[in-house]
Amino acid sequence: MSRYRVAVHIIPREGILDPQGHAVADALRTLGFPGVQDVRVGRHVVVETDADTAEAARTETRAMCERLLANPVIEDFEIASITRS
Amino acid sequence: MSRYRVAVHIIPREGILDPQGHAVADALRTLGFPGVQDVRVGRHVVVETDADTAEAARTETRAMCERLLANPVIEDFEIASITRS
Amino acid sequence: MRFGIVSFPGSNCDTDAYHAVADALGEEAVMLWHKSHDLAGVDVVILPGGFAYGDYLRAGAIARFSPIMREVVAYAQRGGRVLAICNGFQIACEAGLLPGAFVRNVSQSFICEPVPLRVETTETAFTNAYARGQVVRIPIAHGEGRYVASPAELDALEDAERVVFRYVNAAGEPTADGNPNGAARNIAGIINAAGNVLGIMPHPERAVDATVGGVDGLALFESLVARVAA
Amino acid sequence: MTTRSTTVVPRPGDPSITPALVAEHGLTPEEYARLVAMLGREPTFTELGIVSALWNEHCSYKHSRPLLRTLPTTAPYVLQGPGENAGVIAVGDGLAVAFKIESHNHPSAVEPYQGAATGVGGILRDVFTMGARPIATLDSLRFGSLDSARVRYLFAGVVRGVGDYGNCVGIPTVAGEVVFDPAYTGNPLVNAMCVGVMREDELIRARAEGIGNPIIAVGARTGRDGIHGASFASEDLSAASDAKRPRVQVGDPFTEKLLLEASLELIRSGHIVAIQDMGAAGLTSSSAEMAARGDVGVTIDVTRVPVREVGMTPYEILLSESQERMLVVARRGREDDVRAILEKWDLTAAVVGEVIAEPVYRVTEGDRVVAEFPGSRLVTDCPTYTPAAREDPAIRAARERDVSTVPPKPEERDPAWTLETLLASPTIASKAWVTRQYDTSVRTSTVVGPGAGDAAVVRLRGSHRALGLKTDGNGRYAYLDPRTGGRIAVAEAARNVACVGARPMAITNCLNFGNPTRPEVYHQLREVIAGIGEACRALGTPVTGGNVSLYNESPSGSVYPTPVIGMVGLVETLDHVTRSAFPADAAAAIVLLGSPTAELGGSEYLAHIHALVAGAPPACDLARERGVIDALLSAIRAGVVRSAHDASDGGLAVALAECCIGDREHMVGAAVDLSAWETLPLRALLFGEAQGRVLVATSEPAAVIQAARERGVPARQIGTTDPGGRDLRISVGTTHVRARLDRLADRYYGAIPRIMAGSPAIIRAQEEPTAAGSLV
Ligand SMILES: Nc1ncnc2c1ncn2[C@@H]1O[C@H](COP(=O)(O)OP(=O)(O)O)[C@@H](O)[C@H]1O
Ligand SMILES: [Mg+2]
Repeated sequence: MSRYRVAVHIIPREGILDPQGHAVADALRTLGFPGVQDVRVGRHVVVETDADTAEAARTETRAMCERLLANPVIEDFEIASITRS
Repeated sequence: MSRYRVAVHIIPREGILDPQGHAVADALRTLGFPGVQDVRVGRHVVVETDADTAEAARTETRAMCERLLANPVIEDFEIASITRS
Repeated sequence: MRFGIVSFPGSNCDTDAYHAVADALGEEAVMLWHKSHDLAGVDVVILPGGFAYGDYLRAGAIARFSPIMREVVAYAQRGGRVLAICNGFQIACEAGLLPGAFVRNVSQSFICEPVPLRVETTETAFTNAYARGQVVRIPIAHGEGRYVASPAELDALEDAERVVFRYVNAAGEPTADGNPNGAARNIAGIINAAGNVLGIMPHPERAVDATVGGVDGLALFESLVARVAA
Repeated sequence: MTTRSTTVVPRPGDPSITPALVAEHGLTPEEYARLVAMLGREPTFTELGIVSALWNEHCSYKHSRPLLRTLPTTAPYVLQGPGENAGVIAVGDGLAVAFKIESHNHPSAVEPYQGAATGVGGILRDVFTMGARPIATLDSLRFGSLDSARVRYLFAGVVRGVGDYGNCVGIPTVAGEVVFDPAYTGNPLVNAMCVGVMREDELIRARAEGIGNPIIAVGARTGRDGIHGASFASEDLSAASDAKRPRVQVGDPFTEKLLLEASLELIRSGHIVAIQDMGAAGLTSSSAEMAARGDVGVTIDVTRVPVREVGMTPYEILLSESQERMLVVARRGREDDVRAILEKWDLTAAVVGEVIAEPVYRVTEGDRVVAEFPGSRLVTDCPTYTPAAREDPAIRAARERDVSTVPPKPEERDPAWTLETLLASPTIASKAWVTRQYDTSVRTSTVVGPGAGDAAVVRLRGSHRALGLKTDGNGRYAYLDPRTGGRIAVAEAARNVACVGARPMAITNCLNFGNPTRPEVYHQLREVIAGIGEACRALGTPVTGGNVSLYNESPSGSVYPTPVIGMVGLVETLDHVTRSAFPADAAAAIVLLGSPTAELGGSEYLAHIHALVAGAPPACDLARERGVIDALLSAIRAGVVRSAHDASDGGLAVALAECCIGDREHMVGAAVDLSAWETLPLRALLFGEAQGRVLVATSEPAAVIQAARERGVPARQIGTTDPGGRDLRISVGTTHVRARLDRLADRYYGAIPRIMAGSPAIIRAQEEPTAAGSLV
């Protein structure tokens, strides 16, 4: 058993309204960042979990996303990184 | 000018309690992921912005974080990735 | 005496503050539009509760950049009095008028209920009409009301008697069970070092009429009137 | 956009019309034939989509309209009855009140948080598009048993969704109900009601008029959300609903708040003639309905609609259910004024069409006509159905069962045990866990909020008046006896409103039923509506609007037929406001208006203690109900009532306990003697749910009893309160029940928090791995 740190990105699904992202994009442009075209706001979840291998940690985390961390109705997720910790 | 997609992580600062992370960790263990040791929940912000170079995009995004996206009293930020889009 | 109440997009306690001042207190109240740069010569600015700009991203984060906030900050720096309530308190922290920040309530859920508060000091322009140690009942209504700051900042607040209101239990003690949102050191309200900006998480403007919510918030407004008149 | 003769040709790339496609759109072959006859040709894909949206149950009421027509809808003070976005009544002082209830059951079953949130958003828009400023919302919720993790997830998500939306917009959620019963396991009910206030002369209707007037889309951009959400709401819930997930809409309460302010400003400005929200079936239904009401033609160019995504087809733009959008008919030449108001609120406006003289409903994509229907027949030609009706023999048998012979459990030897157990039933227990998450005091007008009275009291600023507001409906009663269930829903709502000192004025109603093409369900629908009509006539409370939600079925069966009545009452002066807890300042006499009976059928006692849904629900004598209400209001006006609470779920003993512990910080003991009814079976006396009863605390019992007798209502003093006391004591002959208040309070206040403590909102269904969940 080793400990892994798995980082997950959970983002609003393509086509789903992202009011947060809109508000932030508007605010950034007003603040003097005219180049901003679009902003999406999601969640960055870091799970520390014990597993036999990195692959096992990935499989577990994927299951966590499917069952709890992401809301498949409106969100997509991706596993961004896995590191030994 | 090119368009860049910059991903930013905004994470609750060490020491600032993260009750949401705790709740998620508890929930995961209840759901049958006993290996879960710790969870932290932050924001994953993806900014699409026009800039001359990737470096310029990074500098701009850093400024966005400092001015708006992260509150230094409670949060740290890091630029996770920059890609041409 | 003239109170100015800022309306941000998403403010929803601005009219309540207006009625508290104009009807319950009987003083003049004017609304200040967020896009405006004119404070209309007011004696006190109220930053009201609500969800300015939806509170998307972080409560108060976007509102802080509203055009009127530039004027409010300058006004406060000149010593002008600012009463920042709930979302207004969050905005004031984001704008640097007050130290600290807010995170989600420990329960992770929005909480609305009247809570007992202890008045920790009456040596302010906002609390001189209360008695020191007085326990008052004022409603809270927030999801991100948990005040946090560094230990050093908290100590500095305490040392300078700048913690103005604290959440207490039924016996008037600032215990964990009397703390509805997990705020550091049961802090419900603080004042800036110069003594002209008060942030309070509960809603005194909802406690100015015996018919709806009691009158324990009225003395806060009366304190201001007394001070400005003096 | 001038009038021209047109030909409608299929749009390149659109699917061709096949019987399978027609069926997928929910049209029967007969309905399709009717459509072809109306057009005189085959429809295009876009036209099929439009008709499918407008002729589905949610928009057309095809299975309920003939029944709804039987409801009383008039009174001198009704300014707007059914047919508009909301009903409107005059309440004096030149003020008018707009109110409406609506269901969001199916979206909430799939995504509880967003489903409930967008339900609140939709009903707010229905009210402010009448010109009224929303002052309160109510929520009527039904879930399965909290023993199920999936149900706890739905419950927590719905409550958070209702709260977050209303809290952000700044409208207090002041009353409602939450019921738990296995009948709702697969299909929760989420009904939301909104109440708004305006001056009478500010009333505006959603009726397009004025040839050449521009039609303007306002608010959020149109995305691909919820396409065909309305027809989704008209289908049974099944595993297949999972695949429909992208239809879920996401709410943006911040934009709603801006839209609210901008709409009211627009209406007051005089620049517009009509406004309607783009709710179910979006642009299609809002434009077609406004045209039909005004009996004018309209033309809409979908390329002018601001969209959120590239490549949206006319079909998608027309049927999108993106939230926080409005359709406005402006006065010609005032387009810039309209735009200026919206800009002030950081919202956009785009002219998308025009009112035309030619009697057609036409949709173009630039120059190409993609849909065209003659006149308003699109709206008026929808067929209506009167299916066969037949009572389910199994239900009749359940009703006819003699429940008086159900053997008591051994623990029931101490009725205090039964009382404590009933108080911990989630249906009866305190809902503070729910209402604490709602902003109940914003707008500083909530005189009586959740839990403090039998209904909410919200004051009307600038007047001494206030509104008494409540939703009610008992699905178990309606299941066992639909006619009686319909009557009781109205009677109980009226009684509750009277208990806070308000005269019942008018109702809105939400009818939550199963699949109406099943004769058993249609029978229930017909009988419930008949019962509602009878009660409304007897109590003088016309129906000003409502909503019908059918197909509330899942693989585990149909929900109980559940009528939810949203009652609006008028408190003539704030002095009349009455709460439900016994007063703590001085002892008072306890008077019971009405009288107990031997009835036990359909009770919470049987359901919760014996897991039994059987027996005839209590009879509802409407003349008696009216007498009780009149007597109570006359005593309140005379100033002799200190508190009032009706006896409903759980019966007299539960009602007494609730009066004792209703103000948790000032609990009040009581000593009660019910020996006058010693001959009744003890459990029926204590826990039976006989209708038409109110517990009144008074310093002048004789005056209260007199007020009742004058109206033929039995009344009797049954005991006194004891402000220093720690018990509720009930004597019946030689039986003495003693219940400790602290134990009662612990059960009552602790039940739901204890259940939910182990189950944070983020925990999603364990037994259903495919179910959705959300974080935060
Ligand atoms: N149960 C009912 N009783 C009386 N009127 C009803 C009922 N259901 C719907 N109506 C009326 O039918 C009209 C159409 O309602 P509805 O389709 O729910 O509005 P919306 O288009 O906003 O969904 C409304 O005026 C409504 O009040
Ligand atoms: Mg509507």
